[in-house]
Amino acid sequence: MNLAREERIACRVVDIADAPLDPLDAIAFVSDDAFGGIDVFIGRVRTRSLGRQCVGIHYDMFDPLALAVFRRAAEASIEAHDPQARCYIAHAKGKLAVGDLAVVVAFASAHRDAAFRGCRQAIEAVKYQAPIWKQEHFTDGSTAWSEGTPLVAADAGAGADGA
Amino acid sequence: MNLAREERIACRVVDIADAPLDPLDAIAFVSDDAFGGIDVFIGRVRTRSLGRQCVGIHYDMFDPLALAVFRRAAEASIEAHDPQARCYIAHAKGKLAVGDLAVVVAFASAHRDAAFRGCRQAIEAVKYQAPIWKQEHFTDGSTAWSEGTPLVAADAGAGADGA
Amino acid sequence: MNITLQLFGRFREFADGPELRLELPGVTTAAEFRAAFEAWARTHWPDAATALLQASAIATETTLLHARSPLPADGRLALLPPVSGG
Amino acid sequence: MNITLQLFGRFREFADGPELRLELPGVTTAAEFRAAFEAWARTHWPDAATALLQASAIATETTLLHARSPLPADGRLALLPPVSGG
Repeated sequence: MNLAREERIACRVVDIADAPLDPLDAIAFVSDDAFGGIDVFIGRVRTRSLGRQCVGIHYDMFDPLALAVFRRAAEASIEAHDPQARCYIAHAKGKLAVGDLAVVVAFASAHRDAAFRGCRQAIEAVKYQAPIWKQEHFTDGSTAWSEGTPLVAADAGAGADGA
Repeated sequence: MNLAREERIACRVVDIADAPLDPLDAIAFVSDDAFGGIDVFIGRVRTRSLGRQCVGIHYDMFDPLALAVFRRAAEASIEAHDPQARCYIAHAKGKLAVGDLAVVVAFASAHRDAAFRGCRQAIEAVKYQAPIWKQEHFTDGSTAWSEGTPLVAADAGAGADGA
Repeated sequence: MNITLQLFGRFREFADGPELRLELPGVTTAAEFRAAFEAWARTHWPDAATALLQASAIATETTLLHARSPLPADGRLALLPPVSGG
Repeated sequence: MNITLQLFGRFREFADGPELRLELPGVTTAAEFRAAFEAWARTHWPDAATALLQASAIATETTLLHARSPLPADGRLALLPPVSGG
């Protein structure tokens, strides 16, 4: 209950060849008897994308930076919504089939408004800031890397390596 | 995938004496290969309430009306956020201990924004519109029914029994 | 009309069982029931209960009743104090 | 400087392996690396790759580099095209 912030954050990269993502692992990690609300977001590979039928997605990832981004996303979300909250972020990599889980984010707080907002902020950061790339595999045998969002370094003024 | 709306809604009242609420049941029900986003909210009995230490909560419920309210909440949430979505609402009743799950709501859609908004709208309806009452049991042996929110009948103009 | 009134939440503390059976002549709408029941409560229940009654709703198994709603033919009603689920 | 550049996403299709080893004399900042690498790419990669390069970031294992960021002493960099996780 009075853990330091870094102990209230769990970040994982899971190779689908080793194990699927586990929502119960997320729920167990963020659960705390001081918290009444847990919000869990689950991203699941779906059949249609860009109007075409998909058989699966290959996720490529730069693991060490992805983990660093997950941790900073969790810290920012906790800071913004409840300094006592707990946050869990896990993303799969490798060749996922339709129905496989690609990402699981959980955020728990004493109150549900913080749980919802914290979870939402964390998944948005994962989608727009983490070094992860999606290659869609279509039923006709073709593949396509998603267009994606360009990464932008945080404001230089905030970093030790800035101007 | 092309189920009628009533088949895309599951509502449950679970007596804690029979079984705990099961988040995996919620996730399994709302999962569909057409959907990329699932949001799950879990309400869990916590140790502190009104600044006092709690050992548990007794939930009283008017089951048939609660189930009717859950269904209408799920329908309204689906209507508002994604007509193709799936929604699951389950609430426990009986004597829950700290750590037991009181409510599980899941909402799944092709896109995550609808999943978050749909889940949030559904849990708000459960909290403010469902006939459920919370009696807190404190460590000193005392108990207290929560103050709660008065129920208000929907606009008379909308009902067949209105003016 | 013969009414069976189910009690919930804090109202359970004011009665011996989970429901009350009342004979309330001439009552046909929810508003009439409420007036007659408040009169009954003032003579049978403590002040705390009559105060809670002001903040409570009258319902059937499927819906909340409006003031002008007719009572169901079977006379089965539920008295719902302010709610606190979730 | 000796650079080892890890490739990700669509960039993997433009190379034989997961990383490139390059000798780029006089390069000490991320901006200098970018200019030198773009020149290299124009002679070794198709136009699609050089276009993608414009939208890509340069990073180490822990952070994205700003234009004026010094390169790490070990010369290990990653080339990150637009991302699409989640």
